[in-house]
Amino acid sequence: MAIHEKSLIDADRIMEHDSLVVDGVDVSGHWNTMIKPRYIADYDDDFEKIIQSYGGGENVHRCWQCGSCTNSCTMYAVNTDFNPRYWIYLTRLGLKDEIIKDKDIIWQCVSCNKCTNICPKDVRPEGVMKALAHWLEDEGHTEVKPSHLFDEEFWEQVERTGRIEDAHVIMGFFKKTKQPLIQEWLTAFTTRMIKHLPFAHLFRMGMNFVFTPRTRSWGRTGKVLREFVEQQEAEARERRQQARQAKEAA
Amino acid sequence: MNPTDNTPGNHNANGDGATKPGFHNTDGQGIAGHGSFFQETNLSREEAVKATDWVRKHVDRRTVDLGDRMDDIREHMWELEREGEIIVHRITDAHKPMTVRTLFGWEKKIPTNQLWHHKSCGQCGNIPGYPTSLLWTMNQLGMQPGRDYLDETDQTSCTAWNYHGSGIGNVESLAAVFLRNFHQAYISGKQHGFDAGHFFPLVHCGTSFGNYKEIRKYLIESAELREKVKKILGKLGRLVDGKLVIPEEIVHYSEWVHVMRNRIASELQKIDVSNIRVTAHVACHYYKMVHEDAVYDADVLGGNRTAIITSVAQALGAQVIDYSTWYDCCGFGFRHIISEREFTRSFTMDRKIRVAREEANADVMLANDTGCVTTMDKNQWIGKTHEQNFQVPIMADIQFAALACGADPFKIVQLQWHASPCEDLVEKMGISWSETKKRFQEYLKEVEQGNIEYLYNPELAYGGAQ
Amino acid sequence: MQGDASDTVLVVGAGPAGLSAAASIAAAGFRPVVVEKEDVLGGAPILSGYAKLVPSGEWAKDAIGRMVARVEQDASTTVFKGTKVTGFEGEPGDFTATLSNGEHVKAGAAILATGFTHFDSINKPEWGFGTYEDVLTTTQMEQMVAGGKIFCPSDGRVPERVAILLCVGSRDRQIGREWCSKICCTVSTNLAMEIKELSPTTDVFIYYMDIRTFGLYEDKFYWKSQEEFKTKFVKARIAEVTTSGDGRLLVKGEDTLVKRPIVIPFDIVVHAIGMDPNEDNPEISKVFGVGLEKHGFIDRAEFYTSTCGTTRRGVFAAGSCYAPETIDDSISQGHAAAARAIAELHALARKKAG
Amino acid sequence: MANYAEMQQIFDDIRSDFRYDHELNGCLNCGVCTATCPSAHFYDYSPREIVQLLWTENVEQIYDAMQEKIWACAQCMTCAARCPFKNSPGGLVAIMREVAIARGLQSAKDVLRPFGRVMLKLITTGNQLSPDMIQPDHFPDWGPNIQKVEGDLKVLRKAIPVKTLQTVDTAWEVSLKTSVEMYTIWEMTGVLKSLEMMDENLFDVIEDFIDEKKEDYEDWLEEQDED
Repeated sequence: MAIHEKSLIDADRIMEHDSLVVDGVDVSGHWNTMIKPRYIADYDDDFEKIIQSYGGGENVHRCWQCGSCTNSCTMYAVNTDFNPRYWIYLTRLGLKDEIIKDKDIIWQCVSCNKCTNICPKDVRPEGVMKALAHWLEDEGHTEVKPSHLFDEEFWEQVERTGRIEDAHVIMGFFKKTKQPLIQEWLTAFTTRMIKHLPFAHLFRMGMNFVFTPRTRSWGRTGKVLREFVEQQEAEARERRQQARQAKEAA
Repeated sequence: MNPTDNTPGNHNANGDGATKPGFHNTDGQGIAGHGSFFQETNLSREEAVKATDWVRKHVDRRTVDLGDRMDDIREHMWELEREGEIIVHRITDAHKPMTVRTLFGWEKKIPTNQLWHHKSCGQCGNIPGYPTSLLWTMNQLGMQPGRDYLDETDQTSCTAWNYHGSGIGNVESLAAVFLRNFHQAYISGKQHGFDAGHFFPLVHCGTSFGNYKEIRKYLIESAELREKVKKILGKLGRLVDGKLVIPEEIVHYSEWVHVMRNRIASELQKIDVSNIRVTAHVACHYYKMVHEDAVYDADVLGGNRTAIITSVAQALGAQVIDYSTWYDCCGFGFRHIISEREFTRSFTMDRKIRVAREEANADVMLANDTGCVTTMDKNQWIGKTHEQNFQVPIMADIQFAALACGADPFKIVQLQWHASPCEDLVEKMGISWSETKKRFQEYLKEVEQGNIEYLYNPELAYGGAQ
Repeated sequence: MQGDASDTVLVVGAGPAGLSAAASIAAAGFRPVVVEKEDVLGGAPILSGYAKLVPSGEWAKDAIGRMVARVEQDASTTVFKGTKVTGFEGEPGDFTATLSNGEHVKAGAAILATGFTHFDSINKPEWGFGTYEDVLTTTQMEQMVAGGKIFCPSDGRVPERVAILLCVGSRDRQIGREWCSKICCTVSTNLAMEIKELSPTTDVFIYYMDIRTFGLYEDKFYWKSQEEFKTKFVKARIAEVTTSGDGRLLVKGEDTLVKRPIVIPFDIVVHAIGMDPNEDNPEISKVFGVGLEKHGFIDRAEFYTSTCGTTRRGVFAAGSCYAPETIDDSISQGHAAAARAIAELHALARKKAG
Repeated sequence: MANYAEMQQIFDDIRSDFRYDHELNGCLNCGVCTATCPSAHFYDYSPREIVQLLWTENVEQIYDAMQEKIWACAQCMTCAARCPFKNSPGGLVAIMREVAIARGLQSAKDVLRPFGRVMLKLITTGNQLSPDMIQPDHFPDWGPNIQKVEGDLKVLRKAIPVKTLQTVDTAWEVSLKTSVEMYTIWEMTGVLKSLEMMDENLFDVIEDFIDEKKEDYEDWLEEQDED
């Protein structure tokens, strides 16, 4: 007799040995099935502090669950699983497992900031989404996706030259993702561009591709920016470390 | 009783062993007095208990005003009787009633004599030691079969297991079955040379108890329902003067055990059980369905939880240990125990057996309902297939009481039908499992020859005393 | 026989409402006779040892103490302590009250400021009060705050976590309490801050169905406790409190936002107890001939043109004898009732004068 | 899938039950019911949700819940004892189950098929779990220790010192007259009709059994007259 209400049980909560004999009794399959309970047995009191240590998460403790953020959310309109109010609540109580379940959608925040605009208590939900995404990344819960590599390539170019060059970004992205540099769609795209763009424009694009201009007086700006970002990250790591140690000490 | 760390309300009642494991940040401070007089002191545990006693003294018992606020269905019942609508099967002096208090402080009469055993359909097929222990205890107390109690074949299950499991059946069918069974109890005396009403029903099953109370409430509230079932009862010839017979009280066997606990302990007890750690599981359908009717006693668990089971275990001198899932259901679930056992076994292991084992280190879990005993007893073994090898002997309160009073673990308490490790408990009580088992196996040969010993035989009961 | 009916007002009860009524009556040149059943004046805030009051933040014994002193030091006021009114006869303008000490008082009007009774948590046994020593009521917790130290009564340890359960004895048909007690949300948020102030390592959680910190209490209490004192609010009504093997308390509820059952360990559980009708109300109703509304509080005859009225003419009421009420509103009502009583005496005098 | 009108009909059936108003007074979403619900600890099932669906008269989701969720309820009634509104979510589920059967919902048929043995026993004998039902091959999960003394079931039952319990195919001995009275109750209250709706095969078996017993009873009555 299989479980009738199986759709009401998460698959990962079902324990079952396909074939099992115990004390001489064959209890294979559903005869030995057991279910892990789904109740929440504790809070992680320090999790909120960890998220607050990320840029954007500072005001998460102010939330009173009015739901304005979710109601106004651009993403929620297309995917009702995208629920900033809910994740903020989980953050406050430290229900990490629940947050991790949504790791594949939290990063979908489009940063339209409607939530932050509407929030009556200045929680800045958009920032919390960012903080959560970063935390998930730091803890290794999110796999490195092509979009990450794209961001990386984009940032590296900005750092070097203070600007981006589309063709370089695409080429760099292809290299990082081990894609062929010549792709059918790109060839078609380029051919058509050549056909329709004025010559002067094309010439400038070509020159830029070959010589890669930098933003005027960019100088050490990129390096300084990188140092700043690294310093920020180190400080955040330090704060998190302290939060963890405090927890262990307790 | 011996107070233990985990006995509710008894946390710090004794000096030795009162230190509980696992406390953090302890700085050894107690409380002196209350109000702005809270001070840091270095009180001993006993002194601290005395100082915090004000909590209990300051609060009025629940009986103060809740009773007035809530509607007592029994009052409506008396009204209906006055109006000539129904006949109330009364508990008279002949039933030697004892008075107990219920959740809202109302009084409830528990008949102790002239009882009509209303058996449980799960119990009898599955854990027969439950009714046998009850009958045995009654005999030991000098009650005479056929005069002081009756066990008839003219009764059916309350059919509520099926209803709660499947939804097949309805309020009318449940009501008709209730009234039919209780009418039989009412008139049963006649066949034995007594008046109508001589025997009062004693309900063995928790679900029957809860179901009957709920149905009684519907019957009293709804004239339409009364009209409908009257037709059925009329056809069955089960009306008295054209009226429905409704009992004054619905009485559960464990309430009888509760009121008889001191007599059982003082007159019958033979075995010291002060070394036995007992956990109590009270059936949901005993104290959660129509909960205003469950027995609460200020002297048992401070009157904060139903007294049933705990009171008899304490009267026998056993240690009653509190555990975190005291209020939880057993996991029976009606249809689940038959056709969705994955749930039943998972629940009972996680919320009952594991907790009784790990938290309370219980020697036995006592229950007062068929379903609960079955669920917790039969579903332990399978736990070992998923590293949950927790085991605790499970039985009914009356089985435990009978054991303490020297009843044979096999012949009377019928522990051979239990799957949980009852051997361990019996041995701890100083009874040799193997020897009594050997004796029982010899008795089985006698049984094959037709030499059967009876606690009770209905044929002998006809015509009055045995 | 004491008093002159034409300028005397009987005030029953000397809590915030009664004390303010007496003060107003005296200030207007009339004579209040205050009858208090307890041996001390001040009512619940003093008798139950409240800590700091909402919204002033003043200690109860200082704030209410001033009110007591104002009444006790007034020459025109008569005070009976440890005394009850056992009989009340006559007409508006000419009542005679019999006191439990055998004295008789003539008064032209009476004000009932008889207050409320704290809900007795023992009536909610599944929430562990009376079973576990670390389950307390808000009044007990206030007393602990007043004592200056937060610790578990069972063994004195500093709690890591405290849970405050709202709606204990309020909004609960199971125990015949269908009303909202109005003050518990604010009191609890205030208490959460006091706990954190005294014990910074303690985290406070409030389990709620709704938060009703009405008016200006919103930011001063609710927001402040959340934003500055890091109180956590969980939307759940707790079902049961038990103890785990290591002696900590377990609260069982459903986190209705996560939609899952929860079983969370705590060191102290505080019941935010509600306000019951005064347990003496049946007696008060009989003695004064005033009606009670369906829950047992003093009934109002009419809301709009008979402020502070009861169902008997000449008998007024103020404060939490009507319904759960805050201290400051009780004080205002005391003054209002005094105004009503004095106006009544004036009207009768004018009528007499023709 | 039912159309809207059918779903509305089902909801009307539910709310016209005379218990409905007693068992649903209102709901503040406090969660006490789900907190104490054994099923909610294992299934994605919530009595609060059931009450909310009924309270908001969401007929589509009520219908949806009747396909599966209502069968998860363990009917322990803890919810009813705890609800501050004095609702009875478990009682509402019972009404919904009755309606699911009355309307012959496929879900009900599917759920109850494995429960048929208990129903068969109940309807025909007036008691439910008989000793011969507890066979090892039906309960391997109860382990090898299901019984601590080996022996013939009949003999073991005979060794129970109460005469009425020495039965094998019933939990206790039920008199013929009692059985026949019970059949009358089943007939008059529509129980047999709902059984027929749920499981025709089971119904046929039961009907034959009942007819036989009735004949036995008639014969017995005649014998009594002759004596």
